[in-house]
Amino acid sequence: MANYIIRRLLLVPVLLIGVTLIIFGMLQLLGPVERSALYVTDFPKNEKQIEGVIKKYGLDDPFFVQYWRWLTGVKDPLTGEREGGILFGDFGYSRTASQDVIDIIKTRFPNTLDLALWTIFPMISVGIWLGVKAAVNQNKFIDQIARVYSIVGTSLPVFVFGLLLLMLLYANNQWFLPGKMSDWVSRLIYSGEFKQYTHLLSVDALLNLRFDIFWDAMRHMIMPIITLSYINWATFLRVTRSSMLETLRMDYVTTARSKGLEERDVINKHARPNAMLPVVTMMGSSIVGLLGGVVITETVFNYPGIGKAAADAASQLDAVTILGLAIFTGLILIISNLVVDVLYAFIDPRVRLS
Amino acid sequence: MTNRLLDVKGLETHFNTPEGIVHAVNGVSFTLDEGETLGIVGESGCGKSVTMLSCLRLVPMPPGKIVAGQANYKDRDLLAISEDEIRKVRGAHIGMIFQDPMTSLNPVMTIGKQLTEPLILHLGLTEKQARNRSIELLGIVGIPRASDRLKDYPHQYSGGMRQRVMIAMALACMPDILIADEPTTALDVTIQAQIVELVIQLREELGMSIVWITHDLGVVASIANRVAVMYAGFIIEEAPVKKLYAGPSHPYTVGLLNSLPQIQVQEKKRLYSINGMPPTLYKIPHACPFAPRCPWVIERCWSENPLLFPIGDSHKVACWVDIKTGRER
Amino acid sequence: MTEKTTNPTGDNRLLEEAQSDRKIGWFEQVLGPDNYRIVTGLFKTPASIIGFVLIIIFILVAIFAPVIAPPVGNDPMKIPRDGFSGEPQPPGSPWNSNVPEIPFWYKPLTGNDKWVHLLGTAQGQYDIFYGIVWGARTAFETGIVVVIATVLIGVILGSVAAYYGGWIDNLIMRITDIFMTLPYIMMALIFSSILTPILGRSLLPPIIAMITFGWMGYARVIRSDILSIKERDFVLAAKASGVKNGRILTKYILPNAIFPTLVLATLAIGDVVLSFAALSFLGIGTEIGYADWGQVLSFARNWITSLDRYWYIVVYPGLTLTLFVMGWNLVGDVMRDVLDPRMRGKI
Amino acid sequence: MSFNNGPLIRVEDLVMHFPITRGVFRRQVGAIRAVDGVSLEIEQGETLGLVGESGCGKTTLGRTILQLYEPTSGHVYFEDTDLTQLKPEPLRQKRKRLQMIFQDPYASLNPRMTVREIIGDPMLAFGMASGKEIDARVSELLDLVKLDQKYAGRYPHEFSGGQRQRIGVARALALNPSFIICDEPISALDVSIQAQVVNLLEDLQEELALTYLFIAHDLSMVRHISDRVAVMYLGVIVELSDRNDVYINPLHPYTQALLSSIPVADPEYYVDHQRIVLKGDVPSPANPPSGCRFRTRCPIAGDECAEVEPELREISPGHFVACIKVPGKEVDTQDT
Repeated sequence: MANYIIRRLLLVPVLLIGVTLIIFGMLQLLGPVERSALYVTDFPKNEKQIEGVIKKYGLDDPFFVQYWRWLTGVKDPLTGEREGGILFGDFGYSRTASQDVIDIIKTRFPNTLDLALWTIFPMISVGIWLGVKAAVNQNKFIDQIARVYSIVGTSLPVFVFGLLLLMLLYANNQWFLPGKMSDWVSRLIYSGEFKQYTHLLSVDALLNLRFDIFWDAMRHMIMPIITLSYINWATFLRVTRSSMLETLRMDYVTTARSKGLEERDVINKHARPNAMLPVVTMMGSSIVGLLGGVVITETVFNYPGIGKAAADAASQLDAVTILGLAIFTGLILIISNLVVDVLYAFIDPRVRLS
Repeated sequence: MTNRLLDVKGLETHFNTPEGIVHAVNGVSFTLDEGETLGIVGESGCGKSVTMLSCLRLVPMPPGKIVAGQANYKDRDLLAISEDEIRKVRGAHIGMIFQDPMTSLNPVMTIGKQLTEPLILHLGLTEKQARNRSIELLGIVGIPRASDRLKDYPHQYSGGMRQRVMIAMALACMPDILIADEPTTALDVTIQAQIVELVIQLREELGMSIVWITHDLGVVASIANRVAVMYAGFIIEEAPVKKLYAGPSHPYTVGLLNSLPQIQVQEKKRLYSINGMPPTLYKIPHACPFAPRCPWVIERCWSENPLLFPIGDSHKVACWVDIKTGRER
Repeated sequence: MTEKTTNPTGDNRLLEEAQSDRKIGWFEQVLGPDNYRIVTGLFKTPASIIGFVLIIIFILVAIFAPVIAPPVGNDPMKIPRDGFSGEPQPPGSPWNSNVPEIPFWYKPLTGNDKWVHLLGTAQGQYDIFYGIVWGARTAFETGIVVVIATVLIGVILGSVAAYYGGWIDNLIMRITDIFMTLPYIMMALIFSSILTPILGRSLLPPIIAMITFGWMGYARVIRSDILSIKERDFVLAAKASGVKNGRILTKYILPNAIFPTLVLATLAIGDVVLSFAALSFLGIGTEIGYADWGQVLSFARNWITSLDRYWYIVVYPGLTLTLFVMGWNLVGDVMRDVLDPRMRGKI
Repeated sequence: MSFNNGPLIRVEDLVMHFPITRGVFRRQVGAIRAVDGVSLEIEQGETLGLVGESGCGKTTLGRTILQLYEPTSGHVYFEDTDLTQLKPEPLRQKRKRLQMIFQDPYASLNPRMTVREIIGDPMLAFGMASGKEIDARVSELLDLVKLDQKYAGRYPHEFSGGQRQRIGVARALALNPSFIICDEPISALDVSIQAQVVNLLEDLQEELALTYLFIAHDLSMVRHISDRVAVMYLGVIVELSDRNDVYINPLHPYTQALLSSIPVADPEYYVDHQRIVLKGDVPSPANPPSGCRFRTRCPIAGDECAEVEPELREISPGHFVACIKVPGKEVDTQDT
């Protein structure tokens, strides 16, 4: 197993280099002027300035020279200040948001994480629960319901579903709200009265014992949470169901029954742990899907997370910003995939003990 | 008169498949007495495994369906009692081992856990007692260093060892009956010999009855007291083992025995071979299912399916023809 | 292992008798047993039949778009607009300016001889009905182009990896891993927004972006299928009989390996169209007023606070898109059940 | 045929190791020693039976003889040509003469080809015939394996296991080979079908003067069909002799155990039969025991068995055994 984990860890730098190469390669399609935002904050106005910037930062150097510089940054010979260099956390300057990309990430990512946490855990538990239930009762009522749900769930586009939610739960009666928080909450945060331990609003509200703020956060988050959940539940349910159906046909399930175990134990102790193996494998890719879904969901509900930032930047064709955000997302995904793989190794004794 | 443990009458099992209903077992009756070993022999798809799985209601339903019959264990009909009651019979009174020891053990559960399960369930032992008993059981089936190996997972055992674990598991609660469903088919000859020896030895020590399902006429000859030969979902011949091998009376049994190479014969001799192939089971035959392949076939075979009837002391056969004379019975 | 469905035999004289239960038609002969089982399985369940019906309806709508909604102006793909006012108009409101030719079916069906906005208009008076009907063409166009291109790339890379093995395999599969690490929608969004200034607003940027980030699944599936077929005895048998390598690849390995990929690819059209709509919903791709479902839906983004009044901007195009995707998913869902269990979850 | 004296096939010290890679960088840390120094000869027209348990390397040996695997070392002479030294194209040309019948009749036929294509493809590969000629030859071959000619246009899945195996035989015969390796051709078939296929193979041998290497795990069937029998254990041959010698007078303790383990379809046989039950399992071929490979399970093994690797000695004419505990006229042949 040590070998397995080491091999998996060694893949991380390969993935990182690959991901950054792809992203930087896309950036190369743009002119040097666009790319200057990697290093400068004020956008050059006249020809001369532009040339100066291109020259200073070597924006027409060969690909790999630029790539290296992008990774490590440039030291200004006069001031000694380092500019650029994603390895040092400098993702460039967002001309549409008028701030550093890293600051966008810092303010927006906790919001996305807040959303993701409230989505992932219910998604996994409910999706798996439903999937097992459906498989055990194959072709019975609950299974039919689950199948219909999984088909509708995967067919109804996120943005259509989101708009329908807005139509039903917001436009008419304002039960739930788009955006992130009400004005009075943001004023409270601004005043510093409200301590931000984690920067996740719902968690912080609970930690401050401010249930009114928690309710406000939930009123804003519930629609994106439902939207993100319903489609992922559908996928989870489908994978769990088919994996469970397959497991129930295995010989060792018959063995368990022949020992006189109750059907409940046959399912919970013998079939389900085995059926979970492919589900865990899928978890990695479903986190990738979740973060993709975040882009659209946050846009629909005007929720100020990292996905909305990416969509905004993309619709204004602000390449440097979205690439910075993409690098960051890639990093998160590489880490979460690693976690899932290691988790898998722990669950499956055949991997763990090899 | 010894005690009758199992009395199966008119068992019929179907499978609903997209291609149609498969009549896997078509009215099978047999008995099993205390201390007896019954061999059920037949080619793949003849319904021998389904018969025994049906008795314990372990046939997957759907697509399987037990259509008719009784399976009386002592005084209870296993096909009629409640789900709860049959669970108490499985594992506790009737144990079962299967063909492929690799797929029959749960790959993500330790051997110890799988072994203690029936002990805790049926005998009400505590974890600790069950563990001690498991070590004992592994010792009985000949697994060295049993206490260390409880923590291991099935993939860390060899094929032969896994089958020993299966046997230990099936015998954990000292059942009256052991159903062995082709337990040696997936194993090598020398390992097969180990397992057969082990079962024979355990049978003597524990005095259980055995139903041994196999396609191998050799294995049956070495272990069974009585043999039932199955073909196309019917038992077509049944006799004490010596009688069957000395005087097979159904043309199919005769053909099977003759198509095996004889170990004692030195000169090269052409093998006898049965023509044709077993019928598909999509419809219930109204003729003898073996008629198309039978060298002794007579007119009556095409119109009426012979049922098992006695032809001598505890020897039964389902054939219209007395193959010794070639005349209709 | 389940018991074999065919019973072993040696004598051909009885073949016919034994197989009288099940006649094998030419279709099954051509497809081979596994593939035949898949295809017939598809036509046996009501779910997939509904799916096929939906798909066929959309195909008909796309083909007969000029009859259903006669084009206005030079470019039929541009949604005709009835004036420029911002406020959307509800279904049934009269068509005032720029009235298209009234299709032949309209009068007998409605008894009305004045053309109206059947499904209402979006902001800027874009007619939603036109957007939906002509948008079907956009959907098939993008879906088919992207699927063909991704399959080609995937199959070429996957089979090269499987065939050569070694470091080439390793390189290709690591590249595939890297591409798979990135979230598809986000990358497609980013790439098409980079391509837009270069190529201009059109279908091209999102199509290229979706192709760039959409081929990996096929590469993986075809690779693992080829690898498993390569190990089959009939390939070894061909080798042992001196059949040349090229012929082994084209006649023995590929025909057996490629079918699942092709089927899955066909069914991916639904997903591609969904992603494309998502991109245009986010404002990437075609210019405003192009007949494309995502674009029509994106008009709703500006009326979030009053969606209860302007529900038709969401409901009609949303339903269209959902039914389209559902058609493919219904077929695909049954497909997943019928296909070899190995295939589940691979794409 | 110019070639006339000497054996048809001569295998010399053939070794086939499959590398085991491990660790982060997939270094080779060992090898599965599937075939570990096998020498044997097969005479023209004879059937050599090769028996052993699963994992003993018998299938690998067969495939390595046909150069389907590239041997680690050793030589295979076919009519005095060393197959291991041939370049790909000359080797491909040789394949006409050396053919193979596979174990699994379901996996060994291309499901996307008709029977005609399956049987005809090898002929096409050598440009031996074209169009009509192939059709004629296919019909002839189908006749030979007792399948009706009208099935030439059908696909493999329309046939049962036994029939498929006949198609496999027809394919092997298509190129008029002189040597055929039968790799467990009957073990996937039901008892009543096995005899049909074995009889067919015997008839064909007589009719076409074929030479067989018959691989199986079923000793009784091997003895039935073979002229001589070789017993394999963990990559080496432990006993080789005439078909009856192996059964009547088995010398190697492994052969004895194997023989006593065969199930015999006769209850009388078991009345006074004392089975030799071997202890434990076959060791891993990646890490075989030192000295004699069988010593870990051998009932008569002594300390000395761990030290010397026993060579295959001719104990009596034509009867070879690899066991140092077997007494015999060692002097006779050992130094020649």
